[in-house]
Amino acid sequence: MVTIDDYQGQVTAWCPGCGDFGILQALKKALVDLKLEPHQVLIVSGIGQASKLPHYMKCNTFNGLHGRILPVATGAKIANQELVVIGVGGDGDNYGEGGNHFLHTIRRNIDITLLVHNNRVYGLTKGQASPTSDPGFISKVQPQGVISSSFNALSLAISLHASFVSRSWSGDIDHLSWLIKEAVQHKGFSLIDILQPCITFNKKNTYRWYKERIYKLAEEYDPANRLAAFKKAEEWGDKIPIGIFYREKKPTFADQLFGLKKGPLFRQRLDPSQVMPLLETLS
Amino acid sequence: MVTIDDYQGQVTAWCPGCGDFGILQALKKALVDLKLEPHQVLIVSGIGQASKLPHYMKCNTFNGLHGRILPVATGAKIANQELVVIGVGGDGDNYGEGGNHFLHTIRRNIDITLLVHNNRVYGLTKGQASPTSDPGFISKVQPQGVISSSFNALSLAISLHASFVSRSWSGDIDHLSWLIKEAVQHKGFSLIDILQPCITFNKKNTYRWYKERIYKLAEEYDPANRLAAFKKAEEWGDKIPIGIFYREKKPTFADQLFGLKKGPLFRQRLDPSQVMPLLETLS
Amino acid sequence: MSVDFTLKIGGEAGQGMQTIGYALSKTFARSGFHLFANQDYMSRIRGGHNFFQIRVKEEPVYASSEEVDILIALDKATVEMHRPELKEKGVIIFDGEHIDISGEPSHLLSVPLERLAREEGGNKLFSNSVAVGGALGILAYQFDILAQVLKEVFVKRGEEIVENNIKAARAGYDFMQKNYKDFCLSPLRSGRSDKKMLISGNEALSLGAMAAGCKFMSAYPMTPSTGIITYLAGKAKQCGLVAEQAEDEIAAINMAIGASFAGVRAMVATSGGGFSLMVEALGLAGMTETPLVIIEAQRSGPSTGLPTRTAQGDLEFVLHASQGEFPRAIFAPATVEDAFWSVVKAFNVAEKYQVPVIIMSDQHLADSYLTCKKFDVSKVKIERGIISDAELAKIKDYKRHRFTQSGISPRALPSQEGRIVITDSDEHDEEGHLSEDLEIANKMAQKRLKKRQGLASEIEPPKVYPHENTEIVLIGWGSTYGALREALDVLINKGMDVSLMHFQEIWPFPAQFVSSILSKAKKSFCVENNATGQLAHIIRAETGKEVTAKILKFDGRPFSWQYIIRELKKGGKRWSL
Amino acid sequence: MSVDFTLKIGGEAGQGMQTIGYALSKTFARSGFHLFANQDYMSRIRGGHNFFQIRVKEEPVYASSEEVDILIALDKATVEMHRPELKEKGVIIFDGEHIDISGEPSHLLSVPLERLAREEGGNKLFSNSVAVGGALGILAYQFDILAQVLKEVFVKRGEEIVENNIKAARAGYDFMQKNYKDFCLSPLRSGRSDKKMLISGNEALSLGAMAAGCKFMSAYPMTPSTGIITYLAGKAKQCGLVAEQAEDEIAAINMAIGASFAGVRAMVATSGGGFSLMVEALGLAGMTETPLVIIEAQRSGPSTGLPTRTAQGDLEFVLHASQGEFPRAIFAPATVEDAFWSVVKAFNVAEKYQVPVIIMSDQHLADSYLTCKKFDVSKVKIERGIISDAELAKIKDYKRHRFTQSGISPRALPSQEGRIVITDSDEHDEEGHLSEDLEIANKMAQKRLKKRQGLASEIEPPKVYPHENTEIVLIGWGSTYGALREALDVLINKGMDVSLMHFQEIWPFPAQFVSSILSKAKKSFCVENNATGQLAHIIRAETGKEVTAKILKFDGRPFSWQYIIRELKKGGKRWSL
Ligand SMILES: Cc1ncc(C[n+]2csc(CCOP(=O)(O)OP(=O)(O)O)c2C)c(N)n1
Ligand SMILES: Cc1ncc(C[n+]2csc(CCOP(=O)(O)OP(=O)(O)O)c2C)c(N)n1
Ligand code: SF4
Ligand code: SF4
Ligand SMILES: [Mg+2]
Ligand SMILES: [Mg+2]
Repeated sequence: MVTIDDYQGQVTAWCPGCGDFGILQALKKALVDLKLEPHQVLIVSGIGQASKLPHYMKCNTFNGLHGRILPVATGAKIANQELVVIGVGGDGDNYGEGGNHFLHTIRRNIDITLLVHNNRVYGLTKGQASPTSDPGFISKVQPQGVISSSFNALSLAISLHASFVSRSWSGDIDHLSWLIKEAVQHKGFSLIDILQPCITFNKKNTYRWYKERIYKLAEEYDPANRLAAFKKAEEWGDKIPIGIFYREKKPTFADQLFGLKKGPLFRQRLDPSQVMPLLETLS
Repeated sequence: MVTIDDYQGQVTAWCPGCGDFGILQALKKALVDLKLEPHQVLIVSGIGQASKLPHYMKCNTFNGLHGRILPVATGAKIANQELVVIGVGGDGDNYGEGGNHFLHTIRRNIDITLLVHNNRVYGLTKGQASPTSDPGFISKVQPQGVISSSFNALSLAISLHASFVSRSWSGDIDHLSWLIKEAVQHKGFSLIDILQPCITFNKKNTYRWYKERIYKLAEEYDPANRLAAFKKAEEWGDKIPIGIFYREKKPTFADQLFGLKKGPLFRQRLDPSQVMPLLETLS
Repeated sequence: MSVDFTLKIGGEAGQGMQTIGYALSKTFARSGFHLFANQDYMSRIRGGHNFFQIRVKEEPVYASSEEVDILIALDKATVEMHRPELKEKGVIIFDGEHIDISGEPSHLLSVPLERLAREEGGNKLFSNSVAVGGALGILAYQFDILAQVLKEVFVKRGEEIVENNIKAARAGYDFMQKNYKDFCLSPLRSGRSDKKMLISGNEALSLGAMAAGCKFMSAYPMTPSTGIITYLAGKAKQCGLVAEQAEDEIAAINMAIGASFAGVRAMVATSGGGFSLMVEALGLAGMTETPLVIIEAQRSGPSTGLPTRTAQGDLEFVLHASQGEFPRAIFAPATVEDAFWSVVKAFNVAEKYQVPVIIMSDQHLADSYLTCKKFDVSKVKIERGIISDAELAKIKDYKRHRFTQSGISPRALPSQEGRIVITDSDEHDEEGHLSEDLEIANKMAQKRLKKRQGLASEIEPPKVYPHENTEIVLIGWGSTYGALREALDVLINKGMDVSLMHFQEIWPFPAQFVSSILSKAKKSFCVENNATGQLAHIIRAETGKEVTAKILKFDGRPFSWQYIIRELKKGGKRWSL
Repeated sequence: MSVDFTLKIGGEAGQGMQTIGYALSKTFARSGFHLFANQDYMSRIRGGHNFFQIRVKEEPVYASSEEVDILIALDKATVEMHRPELKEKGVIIFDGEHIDISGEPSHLLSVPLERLAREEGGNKLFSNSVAVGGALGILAYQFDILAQVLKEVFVKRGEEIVENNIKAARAGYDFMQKNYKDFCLSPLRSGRSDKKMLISGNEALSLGAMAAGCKFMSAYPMTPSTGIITYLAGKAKQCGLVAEQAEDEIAAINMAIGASFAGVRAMVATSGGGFSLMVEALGLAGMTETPLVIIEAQRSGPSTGLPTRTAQGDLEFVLHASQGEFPRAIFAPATVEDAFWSVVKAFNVAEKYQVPVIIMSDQHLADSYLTCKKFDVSKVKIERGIISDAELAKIKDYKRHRFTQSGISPRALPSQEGRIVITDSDEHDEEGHLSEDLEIANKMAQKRLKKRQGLASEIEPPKVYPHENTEIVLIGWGSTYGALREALDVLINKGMDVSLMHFQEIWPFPAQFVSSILSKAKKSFCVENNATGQLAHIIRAETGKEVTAKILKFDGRPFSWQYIIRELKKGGKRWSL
């Protein structure tokens, strides 16, 4: 039986008190609850504080480039559908540098779970605004305060027909680990935008700030209604909802791919003679 | 008085009958109607059939890289706010290769008008699916048909709080040129997604196909309601609405930038002695 | 005299030159001739001026010629542009009812292409089939073979189209035989060569990938590399592979890296602009030691440049691309046959050394067709360099990036029970965890760079033809081989003491070999499709030796052997402005 | 004996070493000393091990030393790691109430840092000010200067913080004087140097850009270049410029190109990974002939590598980056003073020749502080190369890319009445319209490449110090200057016949000059912060000459002069594994 200890990783390099710890804990818990062994799981991360996470776990890890989590995860999942592939990274990683992949991975509905540690700031590079920083957020590079509007990943994902759109936060490990389990079990692309205090660089969106605002979507809330989901996703300010905003069953990318009909790619025997009939047609 | 002739450009290299011609005509008409002289206008384009457009006009032109229309346009507009800056390119340019810039330029609400020639295919590279191709669209690279969901630029833009979100089509020059005028006059980022038949590579979304489906948003339609706009933007199929889906007045990027308070950047005298007091602080 | 003639079909984009040029090529190929066909097309879909040029020869042929025997002019511009290329006895086939040509009429063969097309096929679209039939008519060659080829080429479009094309071609054939009997070249008899394939560079690269067991390919469309994903996507179902069009080139290469990490052979193909966007992830492959094959199909730059034209302008870029230092291999196939085998080898080298391998193609190679013997697929060996389950079971403490003598660490795949595989774009320890330790950083960098030695031992030195120890050495790389080879044969025939040193594998650089060849020659000329002489620059950096002169061309068009000889006579140039 | 001592502050990230290290540096700088301070930090925000090292000298100083006089250990790890660097008479200042140090106690100066901090400042956060005060105490140096500096450094955080810092520092100072009188080094008197600035590489680069009139800068944060956008953004309002954080590096460079096209001086700054993403648009600048300044701050690669450490691993990459061929210039400032002037020159060269100019910085240059004379801003000349309205009025038929003798075409800005400005990433005609014409393509490529000549004439050959014609030549480029210069002085003092040839401008390569220097020397050693010897490779490619040996270092840490001398004694290495 797999236990939390099986997922014990390296010594962390995060600031003591950082929200990242909660996410790490919730992820381990979810995987153990799902009875997944470390070798069955692949975490793909980028570069940033969040993206260091897989080193603090113990499972297959591809810690790639800043912003390129999703394409690596996509390639890995296509090659080996048997792996549970989880993307992990920051708001800069996924919504800044990696914005284009975010759009198009949603369109593919490939069976990957994406955890975005949304601390609304660039942590590792020391505190610049991120796409999710609030207008007015002041940093050394934004001394007059952010003047662009804030990136709402949830409404954007809903607008793109994402099949699983959710939010949690690092301060509620039970909720987050429940959500991760739902997301991993969902067949298709699952987004979990995780609100996370950065105690060092985001003095606005603190633990307390979130604590005062966050509430769970009501039991009655119906995550099957896209328009309602869009509306809900727009809610932000004094009250911040968490939970599954939208969920839809639809075929995944790999389900449909002709090229996978012969079975998982990585299990296929490589057979040069395959090309003989093709060469024939050239004569 | 500026006339259409002042905008006479090079010989076109488009396929006879292509929807691009209608867009070219509408754009020229709009600029003339707006009494803009060629030297007041800068068109920034990318690479693709659509992006060849500025050569068939006659005005300041930066024909840059595939996918990079918006950042070039952004830089140019920041440097010289007096220019009317118009981005022109294809659906591949703007929603494929350039997807990330699309997101973040909307967030900036910089005063640029973007014309997307949305032929729902990669024209110049000979017919591959684009992000806006319908699921099931068959091409040589997608012989099993597209399996990703189609990119709806309008709902995405609305989800990102774009301040001017609209659609027209190449088959209605009056509507399109009216819309371009509205967009250029709008202060902030304006998106015009222009449905355009590609007679060579998109045998599905033909002139006739559009003609049968397209209708104009009703007079009563209120473009100030975001939620309604989102709903409207989702309408697609037997009926396809065109017009201004969403419009909102809000400060533009340049309006707010501290760095522009001293006036347009390109008019400023370059003064090395500016740094003297700064050097002083280093002693 | 043995057969050697050139047929050129010119017209606007959209007139179907590619299709009929291919059909005609196939007809000759099937008839036992050697053949080289190249294409010149604009970056547009309709209009403008394109051509398809076929050189047919009894003896092996390597490149096109500047002189044309039969010019099929589908529009007037073709006549204007290419008339000067016509041989003394050359003929122009054109539609006199639509094109008005002045000048010496003796070689002007007016054929009512459109009329015959309408009469026989019911549509003027069949004009070019009429023209093709006409061309065959003037050669008095067997019509049956063409008919069969047309059938194969058009079969997907339905029986009627097939029939009409054949009828149209027949009409052209008959018209020619009837009206221009005197102009007929000496009737062509079948060539003597045994059965050949007719294959383009892009097809050969794609087939090489499939033969090597490439299971994942991702790309963003970009001329002249698009043909590769097109080919592979077409076979995906049949052969069980995935060819994915990515949202951009950055995604394409990162997907391929992900797929490779997860255990399949993966490849990307692009051109210079797309490769530019892949540069960061090239370093990722280097750092994470993930095998990867990249096809970089060069076109004329800088920037968007001439998107549909050929060049060899990216060599030094590819060699040094990405920040920091890590080993890589660079191949530059010289012919379509080479193209096939280079991909096969690239996958083996990539997996054996866990490095990126880059294959430099170009528009000229990608789009040209050549006849060649069927590839002997039984010779394809697949060496994966992945440790077996049995070996893995013996390792107690599996570490993906273990320090080893060769620099090659044991590569296991994720998902094997009891082992986990970790890697990182940051500098990392043997396990793959990120590390900032000075000692580890030093050792890990050395471990990676050590692989250069093994890699170097894999490299074939440049081929020297016909033999070493000549007074003059021509030097080339990649797709210029054909023109160089043709030039060489002419020069040798003229009694010159000259040889060709041609690179098909460029990096790690075979410095010693090259140095020794150059030491023996009195004069050396580096022939490159670029403006600065990049291979010459690398040769000097690696051997200290400077070539006597460079013969360069950078207008987007390939070399002809005639051009090379002309420039050689001028003494080449040290290109300086 | 004249003053030359080294003070090192070590501790965890987040302990404020940067701030107090800077305050201490400023104190010495203001006291008339020369000073060099460098930083070593990890890619994390809290914890781990960082240090800030200051070398103070009466004579000019160029680099840090391996030997430490005063080690301020804010944690135990610092003691463990850096004790071996301590000089015989060196001392360690540490908090004995919290850190337990064993071993020879004679140089262990335990100070109750935390307790004093709490007592005097009310918070243990002031511990490091106590330590700094203590360091000054042991030097028996004037406390007032430090007090003044602390005031300036903390003024933005409010009066109370200022006061508490000063009190804490005072307590440390007094404690030291009282308890460790005997350990006090010979009391420090003020240096003799006139007033100096204390400035870091990033500050110098930023100020250079501002002096040159850079009005637009865009970047995506990336160590070690982030300091530049941070600095400029801080001055945006005051100086009327825009510093925009882009969504990614591709956007950053394309924005800068757009801004430059529209008429302002524009710049980007990044590190290798970000530069990789900018490569495609580098070619765009080359093709559209849009002036652009790029600061490439190198860090240890490949890929993400060691994100906060130094390297010189990107030179050949930057030199050949982007498909196709176009002229560019590459500078590599050797010192902070150089950094300032290199940016000023870069803008002039970029605009005069309408090319991209790349400045190679690195973490060592970016983050190190050096004392130097105030820059004489009156010497800044701005040459824009934009044609004036008057000139423009004289041109009837304005063509942005007109063929000219020099290759430089008239650059007008969009928005001038009666003229339009057109350019294209495709090959284009003189007007700027896309063209596929063979002749035009050829001429336009030549026109662009012609600019190399003019560019070459702008390049300063490498500085040779102290004079030419020595038996041994050391060769270096960029930020290694300091260590090389210090090593050289030592070697010369020892009577060696040695000189230093140091590149601050690398491309176009001053081949003739370099060749002549190398011809005269018996032995040459190329010293580079990379694993393959990239400058040495370029030297050979450009001159055919091979250096005798390379002295390389690629563990992310800068050279020390001691390291260079040690390696030189070993004869350098032809680095092969
Ligand atoms: C191509 C590239 N650009 C920039 C960087 C520098 N960089 C490292 S982490 C980071 C942002 C971190 O922010 P985020 O992704 O939100 O993660 P966090 O540290 O906040 O968890 C940046 C810009 C990089 N590594 N690669
Ligand atoms: C970096 C890069 N990748 C790929 C290309 C090749 N390319 C040229 S145009 C084009 C797509 C054209 O489609 P779209 O933008 O929709 O324009 P259209 O031709 O349909 O008007 C592509 C992929 C390129 N020029 N640059
Ligand atoms: S900087 Fe912020 S996000 Fe990073 S570890 Fe510290 S608290 Fe967490
Ligand atoms: S290919 Fe399509 S989009 Fe391009 S010019 Fe032709 S019809 Fe228009
Ligand atoms: Mg973040
Ligand atoms: Mg399109």
